[in-house]
Amino acid sequence: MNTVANFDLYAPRLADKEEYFSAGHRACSGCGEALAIRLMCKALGEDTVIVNATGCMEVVSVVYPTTAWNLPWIHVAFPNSASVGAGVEAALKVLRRKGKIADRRIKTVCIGGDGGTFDIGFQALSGAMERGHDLLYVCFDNEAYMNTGIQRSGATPMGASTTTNPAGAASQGKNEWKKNIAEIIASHNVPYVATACHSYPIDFMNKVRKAREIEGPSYIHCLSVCPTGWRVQTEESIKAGRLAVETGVFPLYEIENGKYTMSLMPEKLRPVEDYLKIQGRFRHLTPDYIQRIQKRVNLEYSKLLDKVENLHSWDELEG
Amino acid sequence: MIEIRWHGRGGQGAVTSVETLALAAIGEGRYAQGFPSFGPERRGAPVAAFNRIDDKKIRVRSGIYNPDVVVVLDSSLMGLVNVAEGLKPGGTLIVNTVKSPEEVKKETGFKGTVATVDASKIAREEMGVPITNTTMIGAAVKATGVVKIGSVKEPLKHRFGRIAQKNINAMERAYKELKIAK
Amino acid sequence: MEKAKKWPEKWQELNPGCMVLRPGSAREYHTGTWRSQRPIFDTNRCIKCGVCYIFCPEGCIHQGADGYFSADLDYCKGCGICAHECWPGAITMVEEG
Amino acid sequence: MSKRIGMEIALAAAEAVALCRPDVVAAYPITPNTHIPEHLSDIVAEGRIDTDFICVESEHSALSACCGASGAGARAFTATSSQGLLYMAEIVPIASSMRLPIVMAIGNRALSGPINIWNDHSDIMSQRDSGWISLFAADGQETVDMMIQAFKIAEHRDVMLPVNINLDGFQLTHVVEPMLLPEQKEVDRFLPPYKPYAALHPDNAVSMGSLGMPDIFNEAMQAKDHALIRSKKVILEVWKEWEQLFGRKYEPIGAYRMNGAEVALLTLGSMGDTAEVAVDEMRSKGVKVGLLKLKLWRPFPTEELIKAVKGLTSLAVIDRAVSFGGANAPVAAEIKAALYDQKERPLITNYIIGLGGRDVVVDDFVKMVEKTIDARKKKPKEAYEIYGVRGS
Repeated sequence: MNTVANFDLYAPRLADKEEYFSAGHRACSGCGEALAIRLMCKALGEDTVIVNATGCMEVVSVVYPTTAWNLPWIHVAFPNSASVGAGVEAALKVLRRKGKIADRRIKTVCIGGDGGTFDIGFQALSGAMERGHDLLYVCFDNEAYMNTGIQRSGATPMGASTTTNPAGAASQGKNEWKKNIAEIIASHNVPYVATACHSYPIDFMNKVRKAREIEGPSYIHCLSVCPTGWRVQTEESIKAGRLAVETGVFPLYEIENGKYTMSLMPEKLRPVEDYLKIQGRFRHLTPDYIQRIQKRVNLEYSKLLDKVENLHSWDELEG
Repeated sequence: MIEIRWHGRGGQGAVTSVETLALAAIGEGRYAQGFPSFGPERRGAPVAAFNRIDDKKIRVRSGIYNPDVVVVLDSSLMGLVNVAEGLKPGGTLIVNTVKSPEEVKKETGFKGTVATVDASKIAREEMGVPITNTTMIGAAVKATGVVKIGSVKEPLKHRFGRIAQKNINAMERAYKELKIAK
Repeated sequence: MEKAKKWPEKWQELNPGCMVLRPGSAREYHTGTWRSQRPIFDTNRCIKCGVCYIFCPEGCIHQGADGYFSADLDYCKGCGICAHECWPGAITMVEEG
Repeated sequence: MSKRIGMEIALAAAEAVALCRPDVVAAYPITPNTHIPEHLSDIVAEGRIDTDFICVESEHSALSACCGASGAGARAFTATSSQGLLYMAEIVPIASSMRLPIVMAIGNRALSGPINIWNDHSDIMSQRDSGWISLFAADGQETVDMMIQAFKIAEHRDVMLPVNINLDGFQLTHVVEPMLLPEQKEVDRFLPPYKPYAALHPDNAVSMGSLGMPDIFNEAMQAKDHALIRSKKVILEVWKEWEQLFGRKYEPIGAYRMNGAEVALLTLGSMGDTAEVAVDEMRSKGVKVGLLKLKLWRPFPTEELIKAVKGLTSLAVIDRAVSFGGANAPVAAEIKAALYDQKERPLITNYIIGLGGRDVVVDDFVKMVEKTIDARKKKPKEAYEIYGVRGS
């Protein structure tokens, strides 16, 4: 569990030196999502096909006639990275079986933002997970439609101000709690689901490696700080991610064959306010509203710990 | 070209009748169409299905409004549907019923050829179910001579596999037991 | 916008489907021009841990033969994450120009 | 030797696709195309082809999965109808822009509403400008042949475009009729295994589906248009080869009894067969009438059209879709545009028939020809007419 605490010392040695997501991409300065992609690729290695939903990462990485990708990469549209990935996976499987391509395993990895995962791409994702394709889906969740200018999504947290539910005299921003997508995907009987954040790079890369080895569907939910949309200082992207974890707003955990494990469990959670106050999108919140969020965070965290304590893996249940 | 309209109820397999008869004609090296009335009707509803059979390529793809032959799979339809509607005056009406052709003539007022057979009884005896779609093919073939009775066996075997023989037996009995009044 | 080296002048020069057949060619686009501040690395304070390297969203910080790290200013956008995360305090951001 | 089969046309279409040994099929059920993927899944289940059949959760995903599969170098097939085509519409122009040689059967059906499962051409017409090659089959045989031809056309290195084959819903999909089904050996000889221009594989890390900025977009669209226009050459070559191998002739515009014709009907899809019978009837009464059957809708065969209408005084263009509020229905609008620059061109009437499965009989075509002949004396008030509509 404490790999996370002192990982920094070993970071460069534990990461693949190769940059599969090369410099020259046009993500915003301080983009947590670009960092997360870079780390994910290091963990995946070269025998990978990336399937990208429309969104920031697609727009900034492949502007014709150049590409930031050193991996085979395809983008078709916004709602369909999981179904494009299903086609890629099926093709690689069949072509390998028929001897039309080299006989080695190539992992299909679908990536999408929270809009492409929680909202418009949800049906395709659910279908792909249910069908059991051998693919890893990684959601880079920056909690709004950042590519189009910070509009509310199903992933936007309660209290955040976005351009389509702005805070104002009659509004405290989004008034609904965020959809628990990891839980929903786990309900598809997916053998490996994990949450991660770029602020914990070794943990994230380990999870990607683990998911890569699963022969079947797997899902990683990576909180990705967007300094532009969250209105945080660019140098504070890593800090913001860390605070999300340390306050319990975004706990890091794994669900392996139904068994929940915390990846990092702070001895005492920091107050949610610590996380909210460095972000402009929460600046308008009243103390009462912050307390409301605090209560909900506490509840969600307790629910998670309850699962960690009480739920058994499918293997155990089978006896 | 001969045009046939089949009346049945959804679930009684009129589509199988038209498909089988079309395949029998095609098997003879001739040309045929078999198609359902493309409605949303479900099990139980009165439905129709159609055949065209010819010695040369069939080009007409419209519905059939003035058939040469009408086949009725279920006599309970007689009071509900005007089965003789559009039937050519010199055409043939073939009905699954216990009644005689003469009685049907009187009931329907149709002046052309009428043929009847108790296909439900045959189907029950030969196959254990009162599904008359294959049985009535025997009646239609006998009354019209549109294909050779032997030509129907192959498509039935293909369609029904293990239970094909029962269907063939029922069809052949209807072929033999059909009563015709010109 | 800075143009890439192999900029197609005519439509006939486009790849079918606008496929990009040169992996990693985004390096031809120098994002260093976006920067308003740059990281300065103090080798006296650096402990060669590599936190700066691992957290760089551009992947533009590299370890030299001597074990010390430096940023490739062709790509560094000056976000300041490296300086913020460098816990020995070996990196400082200074204004460009 | 081809085998003469009697079969529902949708099933025969599936048999033809199976002969092409597709690697991936992804489809979602919608009437009336459904029997095609159903039967393909039967063929896969029987182990007759080595194909991954993906039961996707929507048409959007069906075409998306085909894009992924095709991008990875697989031969990919899908089929749909009506709202299904519209549901996948977001992906339709992307597939052609990405130059992915996917083949799609469309069992043509009316667009809702009111919801209607029967035939017309409003579904494909809505995707007219998507950059796909678009073929129309007139009968079962053409359906079978076009399925096989489509893969060869699509995958040709000078084409690399998706192809849709349109077969009228119910009017073709659900009709049992005789067809000649080529042998596997013959198809293998005709259609070599698919060799992609580029495929998603780490050995050659291509990026597909890039962002095109305004300073590249005109050029990208020009390249796409050029590819589609140029594909006609390949289509004609493939049809010539098909004729040599199988003896069945295919032309962008088929001509029936056009010798000495003064007036002609122009049809799309299965109504051509019925129209032939009408032409025979009228010819026997001395009417100098002929029939043009448009088989290649995109790329539009302008050159062939100009030749085909030479000498005609009138042309009745029969559409099966409405371009609401437009100058003409889709086919007529196209034909008028194509002929506008010609010094001599026929008078053109435009009838829209068979909407949502409304039956069209031989006599309807006779009447439309008569109206077209009359139109020379008295020009109709409207540029198009929904023929047989009650209350007008």
